[in-house]
Amino acid sequence: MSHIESSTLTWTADEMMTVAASNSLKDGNTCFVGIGIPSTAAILAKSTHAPGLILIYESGTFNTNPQNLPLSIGDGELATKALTVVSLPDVFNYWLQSGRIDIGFLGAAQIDKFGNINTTFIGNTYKSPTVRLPGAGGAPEIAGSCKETTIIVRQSKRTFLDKIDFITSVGFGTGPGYRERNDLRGKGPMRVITDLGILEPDPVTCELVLTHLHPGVTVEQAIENTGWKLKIASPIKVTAEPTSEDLIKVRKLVASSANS
Amino acid sequence: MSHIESSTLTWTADEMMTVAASNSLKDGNTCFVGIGIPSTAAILAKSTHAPGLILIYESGTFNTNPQNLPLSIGDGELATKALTVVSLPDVFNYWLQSGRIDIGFLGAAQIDKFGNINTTFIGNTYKSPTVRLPGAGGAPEIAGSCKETTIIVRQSKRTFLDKIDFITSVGFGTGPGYRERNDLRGKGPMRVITDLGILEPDPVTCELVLTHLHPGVTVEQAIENTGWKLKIASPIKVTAEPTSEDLIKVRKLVASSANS
Amino acid sequence: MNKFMALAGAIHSYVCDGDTIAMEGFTHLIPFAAAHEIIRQKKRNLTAVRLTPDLIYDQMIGAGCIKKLVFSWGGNPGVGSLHRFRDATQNSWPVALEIEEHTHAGLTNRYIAGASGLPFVVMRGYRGTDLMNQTENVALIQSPFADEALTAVAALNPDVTIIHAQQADRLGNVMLWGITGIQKEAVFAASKVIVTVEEIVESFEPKFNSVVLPSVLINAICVAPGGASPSYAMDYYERDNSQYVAWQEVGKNREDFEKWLQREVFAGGSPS
Amino acid sequence: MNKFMALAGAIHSYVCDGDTIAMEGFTHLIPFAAAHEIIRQKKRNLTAVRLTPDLIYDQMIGAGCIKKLVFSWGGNPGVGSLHRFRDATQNSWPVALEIEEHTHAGLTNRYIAGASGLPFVVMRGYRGTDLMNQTENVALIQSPFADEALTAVAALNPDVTIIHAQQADRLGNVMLWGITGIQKEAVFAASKVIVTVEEIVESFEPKFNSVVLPSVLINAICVAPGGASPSYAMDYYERDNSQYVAWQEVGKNREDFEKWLQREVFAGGSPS
Repeated sequence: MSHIESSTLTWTADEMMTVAASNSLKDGNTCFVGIGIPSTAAILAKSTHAPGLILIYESGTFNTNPQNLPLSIGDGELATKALTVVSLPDVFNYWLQSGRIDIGFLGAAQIDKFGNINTTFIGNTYKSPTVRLPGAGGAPEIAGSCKETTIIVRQSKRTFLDKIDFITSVGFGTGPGYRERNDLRGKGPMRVITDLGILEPDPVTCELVLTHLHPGVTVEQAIENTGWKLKIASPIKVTAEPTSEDLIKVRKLVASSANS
Repeated sequence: MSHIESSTLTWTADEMMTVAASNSLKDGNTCFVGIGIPSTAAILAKSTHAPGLILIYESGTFNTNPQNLPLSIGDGELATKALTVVSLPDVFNYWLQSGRIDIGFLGAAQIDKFGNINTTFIGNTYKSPTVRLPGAGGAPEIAGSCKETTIIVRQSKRTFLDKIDFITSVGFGTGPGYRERNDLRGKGPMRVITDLGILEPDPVTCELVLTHLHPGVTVEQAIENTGWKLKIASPIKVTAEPTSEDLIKVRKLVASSANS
Repeated sequence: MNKFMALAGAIHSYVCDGDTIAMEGFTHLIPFAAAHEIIRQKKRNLTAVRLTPDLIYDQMIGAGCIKKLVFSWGGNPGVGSLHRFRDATQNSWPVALEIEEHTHAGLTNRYIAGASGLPFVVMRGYRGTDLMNQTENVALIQSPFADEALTAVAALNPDVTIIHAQQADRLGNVMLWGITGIQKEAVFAASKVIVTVEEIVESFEPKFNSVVLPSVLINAICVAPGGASPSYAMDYYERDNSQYVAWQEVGKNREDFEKWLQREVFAGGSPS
Repeated sequence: MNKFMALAGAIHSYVCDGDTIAMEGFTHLIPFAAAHEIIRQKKRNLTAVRLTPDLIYDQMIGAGCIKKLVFSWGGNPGVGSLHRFRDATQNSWPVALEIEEHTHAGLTNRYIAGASGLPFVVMRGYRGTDLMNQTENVALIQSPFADEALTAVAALNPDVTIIHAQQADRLGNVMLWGITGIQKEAVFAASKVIVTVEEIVESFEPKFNSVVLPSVLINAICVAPGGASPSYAMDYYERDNSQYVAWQEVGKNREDFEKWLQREVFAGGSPS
C-alpha cells in the first residue's frame, strides 16, 4: 500500500485509518474481513483489546489467527491458522445470509452520501466503461446481511460523489426505508473511516455526517474533499490518537505482508 | 424376516425375490439401497455379476461394501466400509434430485396397478387411521428421481389393490403423462418383484402386467393374489432359478444379520 | 460465559414446555441421554422435529412429552413399528399426538432453509402424492425464468436443537464425524443449541467426514459418555442392535413401557 | 474405462470451442496447468465461469480463448487490477469480451442450483443494486407462504468443470482439502469433469476440511504436479505471492504479455 505522509502527523493516514477501524471492533464480535486495512485492523484488534474477535474470510477460513498480514484472502496461513475451513455455500448461506456475522468491512471506488458503494465501473455506461473495476465480490451481501458494516475509504472529490456511476453495494439507497424495502436485513454502514475522519449516518435521514476529525485535520479539509454538501456534527469529536503500541504492531504487520 | 416355505420350491420366497432383484442390477450402476431384501440383493449382485455396483444408503454412506447384512441404514459397517460418507443435503439434493442414481429399491404396504405406493396409513382417513405406517422416508423422491425403480413386495389381495388408501410415492399415477405433469423425472417402477413373479409396466398404458412367474407358481395363484383384474403377458416367461452359489451367499448374508 | 454444564442444567435452562425442538442424528449419534433427561424433567407440549423418530421419540411420545411430531419416517429401523408412536396416533395415548409428515428430502431442505436464514427453499418433490395436502409447509412455486413449477418447502427454525457429538475442545468447539446426517443444518437453524459429547479433548485430530461446529453456534456442552446408546458413536462404541430388536416387545404394550420408563429413565438408569 | 490420461489428451477430448467451462479453486488449487494447456490448444469462444477470474482467466482472456466471462470479482487479489481483463472489456483486445457479472453469493448459489438439478434456487441478494439490471439470470420471486419476495438465481451447468486437487487414488476417486471453495458444486453441476492432481496415492488419509469426489463424477484425471502454481496446494507447496505481484507488470501492456505467453505457455514452460 502507498503511504501518504502528512507533516502534521507522526503516523500515516493508513495507520490512522487502521487504528480507528481496529477501535471499532468489539471483543467477541464475528467479523467478516477483507484484505488490506481491514485485515491489519482486525489482527491488531485481536492482539490488543479484542482477543476473542472471530475473523472469517470469504475463502471460508473461520476463526483464523494469522500472524502475518495476508496478501490474499486465500493465503495458506489463513487456512492453517483457522479453527475450521468451510465451503463457500456455508460462508455465504449459513454464516452471512443467516445474519450470524456482526460486522463486515467494505471498501469503495465511489461512495455517495447514503453510503452506497460503486466497485464496478467508472464512466457513463456499463457496457463501455472508462475504467472497468473488479466488481462486486462478496460486498453486496456483506453490505446487506452483516449486522453492521464499516466502510474504509480515502476521502476525495473523485471518490465522495453526489451521484455514483453504479450501485454495486447498498448503503441506505435513497434514504429511510430503502433497506427494508429491498430485504437488506443488516443495519448498513454504521461508520465510514477515511484518512481525514469518520462519518456516521444520521439516525433519521440516513445521510452520512462527519462526526470525527483525525488529529490535525480541519473541517475545511473534509469539506474540500467531499463531492456533496457535507454535514458536520456539532460538537465534532477528534479521533483518539493511535497509541505507540498500536503503531508498533501495525508497522510490524504491514512489514510482514508480501505486498509491502 | 419370516420365511414362507413352499413344498414346490427348494428355496424360500424371500430368497427367490432376493435373487431376482439381484439379477436386475447391472455392473457399474449407482444403486440407492434400503434395508432387508434390497440390501441382500445389492450385496449379492456386487459379489457376483456386478462387482462395480455402487451402493448408496440414505444415511449418506457412498460406495459402501458391507460384508454383513445391515440391520439399519446407519449400521457402523456401512460407514467404515464406505468410500466416503456425505451429508443428507448431498444425498438428497446433489446425488438423488440431480438424477445421478441409476436405480432405487422401494417396498410397499399397498400398491395399485399403476405402481403407486402407500406406506403411510391403512384405513379411511389420514387423521384417524386404522393402522399408522412408518410413512414416506426417502421413498417419494427415490420414486421420482432415480432413473428407474424396482419395487419388492409380497403379492396378496390385501396389498395389491385396485385403489390404495394413500399415495405416498408415485408410480405412474393415473397413467400416461402423470409423471411428466408432476415433474417426476425418472422412468418410474420398471419392475415389481413379488413372491410369485415379476410385473412390468405396459409401455403404452403404464399398467403393471405379469411378465414372469417364478418356477412352480401358476398364473391362477398370481390372479388370486391380485386385487385388480391382472393382465398377463403372453407368452409369459419363467424366472430363472436361483443358482446354488446365489442361495449359499444369500443364506450366509441373512444369517449375518442381527435381525435374523 | 461458560458453556460447559451438567446435562440436567442444560435441559432445565434451555428447553421450555411448548418449545419446538429438533434432536437429530441419522441412525448415528442419536442424543438418547438428552432425551431421557427431558423425560425426567417432565417437559410437556413439545413440538418435536426429527427425520426418523426412532426409539428416541417413541420413548418421549410414550412419556407424554410431545404434543406434535414433525417427521418423515416413523419406524423401528430394520425391525418394525414404533408402538408408542402408533398408540398415540391411533388411540391418543398417553396424549393426543398431532403429526406433520414430510419426506426425508423435504425435511432436509426445510432445515437448509432454516440454516440459510430463508423463509423457504425450492426442491423437486411431493408433487403427485397425497402428502402435499397434509401440510401447510409445502407449496408449488412458479419459476420466474421459464414456464415450470418447483416445490417450495417452508423453513424449519427450532427453538432448540440438541445433538450428540464425539468431542468438544476446551474452547467449546465441537467435532463430529462419520454419518453426520442433517446435524449441521439443524444447529444453524436453531435459536439455542445443546450438544452432548463423549469427551472433551485438548485438540481435534483429522477424521474423514468430519464437521467442526464453532463454539459461537452452541449454548451448552454437556459431557455424556455413552449418550448416544443404543445408537452408536463412531470410534467410541457400536450400535446395540439387540436393544432395537428388544424395543419391539418393550414398546408393544403400555404396562411394559411404563415399567421400562421407571426402571431405565426415572430410576436414573443409563440410556436404554 | 480408464480415466487417467495426459492433460493434453483430456483437454483435447473434453473441451470444445464454444463450450461453457468452469475452472474453480478459490485462491487455493487454481488449475493453472489446465488453463495453459487450453491456451496451447487455442480453444476459442469459451464462456468461462469463475468467481474470481484471477490470473488464470486474465491469461486466457489475453490469449483470446474467452468470448464471455461470468464472474463476481475481477481483480488481482491483494495486488490490483487484471489488465488483460480490463483491456478486453475497455478495448476489445484481443477480442471483444462479453461479461455477465454476479456476486460471490449469487454465483455460489447458481452452482448449488446446477449441482442440485434445479433450474434455480432462492437467496437474499442483488436487490437495491444496479447489478440486477445487468443479467437475465436473477429475478424476484414471491413466497407462496407469505407476502414477501426473495431473489431467484438461475442454475449454472457448465459443459466442463476443471479443478485441481491434491490426490487421486488408483480407482479414480479424488480428494482435496483446505480451502475447497465451490469445487464440489462446480463438479456436480457439470456435464464433464477434468481433474488435475498433484499425485496418485494408494489410499487417502484423513484431513481436516476434506472433500472426496467419487470417480463416477469424473471423466478425466491428469497428474500435474505443481498444476496449481502460482496459487497453492495445501501440504504440497505455498502460494507464490511474488508472481501475483509481478503479474501487475507482466499483464500491463500487450507486448510484455505476448512475450510472457510465448515464453511460459507456448514454449511449454511450467505454469507461471
